[in-house]
Amino acid sequence: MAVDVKSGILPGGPGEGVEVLVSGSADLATEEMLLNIGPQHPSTHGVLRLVIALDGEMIHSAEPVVGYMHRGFEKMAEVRDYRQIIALVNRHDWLSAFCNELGVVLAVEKLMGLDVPLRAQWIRVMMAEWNRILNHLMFLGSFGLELGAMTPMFYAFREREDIQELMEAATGARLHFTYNRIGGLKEDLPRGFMQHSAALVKKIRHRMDDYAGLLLGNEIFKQRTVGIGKLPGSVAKEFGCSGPILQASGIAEDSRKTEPYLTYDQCEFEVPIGVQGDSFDRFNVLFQRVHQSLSIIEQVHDKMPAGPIMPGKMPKNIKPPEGWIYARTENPLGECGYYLVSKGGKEPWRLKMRTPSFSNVSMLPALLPGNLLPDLIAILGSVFFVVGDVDR
Amino acid sequence: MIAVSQQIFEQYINNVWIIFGLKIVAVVGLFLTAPMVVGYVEHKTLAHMQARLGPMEAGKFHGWAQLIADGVKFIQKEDITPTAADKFVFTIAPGIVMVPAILVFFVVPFGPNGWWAENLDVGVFFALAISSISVIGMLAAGWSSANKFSLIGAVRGAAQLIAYELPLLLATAAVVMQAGTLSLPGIAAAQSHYWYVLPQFAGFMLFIIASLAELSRPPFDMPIADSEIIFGHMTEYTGVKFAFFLLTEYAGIVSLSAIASVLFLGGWQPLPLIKFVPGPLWILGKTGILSFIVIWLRATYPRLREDQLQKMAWKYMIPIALLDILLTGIFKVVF
Amino acid sequence: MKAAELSQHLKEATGAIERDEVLNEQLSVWTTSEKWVEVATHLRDCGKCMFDYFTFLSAVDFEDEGFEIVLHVYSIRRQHHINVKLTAPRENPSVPTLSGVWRGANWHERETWEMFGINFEGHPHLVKLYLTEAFEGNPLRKDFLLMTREAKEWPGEQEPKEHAG
Amino acid sequence: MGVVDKVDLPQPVKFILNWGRRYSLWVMNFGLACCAIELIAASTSRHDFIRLGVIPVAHGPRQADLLVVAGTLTDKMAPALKRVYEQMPEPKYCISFGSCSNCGGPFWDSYSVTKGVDQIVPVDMYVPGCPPRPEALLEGILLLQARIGKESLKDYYAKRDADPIVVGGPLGPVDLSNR
Repeated sequence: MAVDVKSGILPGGPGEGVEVLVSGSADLATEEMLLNIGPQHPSTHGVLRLVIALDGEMIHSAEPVVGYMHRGFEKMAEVRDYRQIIALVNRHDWLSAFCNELGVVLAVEKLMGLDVPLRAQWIRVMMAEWNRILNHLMFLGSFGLELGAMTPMFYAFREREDIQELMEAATGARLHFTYNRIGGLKEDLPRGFMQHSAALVKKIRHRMDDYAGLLLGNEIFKQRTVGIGKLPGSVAKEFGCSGPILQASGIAEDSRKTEPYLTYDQCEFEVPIGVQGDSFDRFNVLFQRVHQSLSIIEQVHDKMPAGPIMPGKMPKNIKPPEGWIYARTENPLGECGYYLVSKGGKEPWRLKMRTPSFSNVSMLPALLPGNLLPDLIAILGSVFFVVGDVDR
Repeated sequence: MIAVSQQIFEQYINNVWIIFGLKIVAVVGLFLTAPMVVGYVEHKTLAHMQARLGPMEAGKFHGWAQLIADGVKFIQKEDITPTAADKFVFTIAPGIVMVPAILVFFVVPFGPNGWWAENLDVGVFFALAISSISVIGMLAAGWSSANKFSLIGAVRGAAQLIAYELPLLLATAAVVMQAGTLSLPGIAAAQSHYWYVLPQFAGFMLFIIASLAELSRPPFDMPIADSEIIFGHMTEYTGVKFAFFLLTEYAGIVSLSAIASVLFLGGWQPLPLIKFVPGPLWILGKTGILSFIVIWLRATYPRLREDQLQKMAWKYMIPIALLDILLTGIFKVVF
Repeated sequence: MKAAELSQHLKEATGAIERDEVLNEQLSVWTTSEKWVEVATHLRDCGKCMFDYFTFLSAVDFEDEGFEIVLHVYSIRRQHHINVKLTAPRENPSVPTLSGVWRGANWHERETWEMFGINFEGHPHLVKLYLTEAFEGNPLRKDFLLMTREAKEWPGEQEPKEHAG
Repeated sequence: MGVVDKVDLPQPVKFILNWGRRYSLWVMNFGLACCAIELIAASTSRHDFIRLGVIPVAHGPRQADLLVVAGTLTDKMAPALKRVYEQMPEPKYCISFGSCSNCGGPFWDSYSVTKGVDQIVPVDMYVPGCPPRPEALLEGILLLQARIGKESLKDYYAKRDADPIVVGGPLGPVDLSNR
């Protein structure tokens, strides 16, 4: 008895039809396969989910699903006073806590027209650069781990521990420093800090050779990354990518150079750029940025002035005047901006966070299609992002 | 009294079943202990290369009992079979992987004059053929787990094995031609003047690279690439079954290192000036050094991509292996 | 370009600038919903503006005065910033999408839609970005209450001394 | 696992079984936020909890014995945590690492954060801190190991809800002498 599959009805008299379930298509055409990566997957360092449509091994479309780490920072900033906000914003990009809080205090200080003492500014520069190295080391290590090399990760954390020890000496914390205050800093540097810092610069610079040997000079690493995931500069700009991603695409935009804040205008450094914007360039830019930061820290050591670190006694509840301001800083991962609207109260009316990772990840649907599935890891690892920074 | 016991001993030791039983006990004992040693050495080697200590607490002295603790723990774990899995295949897959790995140890010669479990005339052929059976178990495990990542891992593993079986065999073939025998003790005995690593250096390198790929060790660990596909075909396995997979993986390192040292490093043949060291220690030492290199590579290299690996096998390694055979043939005919 | 020059240029070129303000050396211009896309396109394409870098788009809830939508763009070539603003009513706020002008606007508009309930006409994929489907409400509106806070007052709001006394 | 959870085993057998579980804690790193960084720091060179037999190579939940929830759990992520916990084979332990996973931490008033992972999965140990130092996790692991060394699997399966350990908690210093 032949079954007419198309109609889905077994032959028979009226009312005797038995429905059969038809699954799959009759011919063997290749179908688009949906693959779900995440939210808990070893390669997404954090909780990012990617829904990928595959045609064979080729990525047809990719849609990041974010929000697994959405903690409502912007709403909570509206019910916190300015001191509490410093502690709060530490936590959205947990790898660059100092740079985050720097952005907020710069915004408030600018809105209030405060003059920050010179010594505080120089210390902020130094701490921001140490934090930058701290952040970059994490990604130097984890990118290797994603490509299967486990040793760089351990080396990176060996160096990170050293830097955290240094920063802990001044700030009292390992990860969320909360060292900035509106108008200056919590307290002055401890005795012997500069010598410790200077010795560490030498040590880190020496140890960077390990990474160069393990990854940059490694033939397999090059095979996996060169020419993979090329991002044209125009696309990067359109999506608002910043930091190492934008620089690897050949655009030397760095707000430390173009719109210097603090005392960056008195420091000499270069903005490393890439040639073709592939995974290798992004990694290489990150690597070069560490060297630039080390050189900035050395300059700070030479130029550090004596003096106070606060402009005088500040009130506990700070009430900036009515108005709005957009303050941007060059965070380790890119441009981090705070759009602050004040109505004169002790809490901000609105604190919009413009975080670098959000824009960087929003670029993925444009970058991933056309690449092979195994290269997804190499691309994802080189689009440096922190999930908390994406979701806030 | 002594004479009587000796008599009994001779009577029973000549019994084929007793000998067979003893051989099985010895081989299984080796299968259970050697991977543990390699596993522990891997823990410690990686740790010291990465500026840390590795296991220190289990068994008190430098964590020597870490893998024993792992084993004791695995037998207590809940045995989970996923609902969607094919239960029968899922259960026997670890066995399919493990039995060939044990069988390989039967033909490995550990010294001259009968330090082996079995001297097959086609020992090389047997060893290489049987070790590639385990891929069936791998495919079975990947398919029956009903998990996309497992399946991708299993298929990668199969593709990798097919690509690298050929250079492995061709590299071995050159050695077999030079020695004129397929028997492993025969090949080792043939190297009494010089080790084959000297004339067959290209073959040796091909053999090591191909065995790395066959063992799915870094830089060829795509089938179990943790950052891409979790744990490949082992993703869904728990408890004892997972322990079998792990054990097999490390047994593979030992057996392929042992075969490589028989084929290329002269087996039990000593170096000229230190001949007083007995043969079995030589082969264990050589196996140990090769295993160490396999571990060392894990600390150094990232992994390749699957298509790059295939390209390397078909475009470079197989032609080089064929060339090696050709040169060996010319060498044999001319001299 | 200096802020004043830029705003003068925009007034002449587009004719859609209602008012402008410079605060803390940063320029804001206000426009209307009808001219929103036109102004954005001009900012991107005009040789004097060249705003090629999309920084962010968001909104501020000014309660009775409605929502203020803020677009911030930057020109890497000319190195100047601008805030383009737009006031939307509190009832059924809706503005045209900018995702055709800068592709980066896509996610920012999704976020703004989710957080404020402002509709973006013509947006290609206006679905929730952060929260679960079951979540109700627009968290960043001022009338969205934090229930935990409503249930229990935050003791840290007072000074330690006040709290003790 | 058949027998061990129904019968009260003789002391030497129990000792060996507990010893194995105690020194082989394969950890599933459920890293969510800031605390994940400190968790990684605890596993790498300086703090190196691999010394204690806590092996961070379990990439999937199926091979893991210990779940460390490190970071803020959001309502959107909670089902995934539940699922990962259920995928782990018994006997399993769960550590809540950091203030966010203990109780919501600095995000106590957020509209999207789950205030405490103990609402989702049973927790054996709390490590307080924002984020806790790696040393706190190390002490926690020692305490957990001491507990595992004394427990019997029968009791383990019979009553899940033994009192959780709190690192640095009100119980005062815990006796580690018979480790």
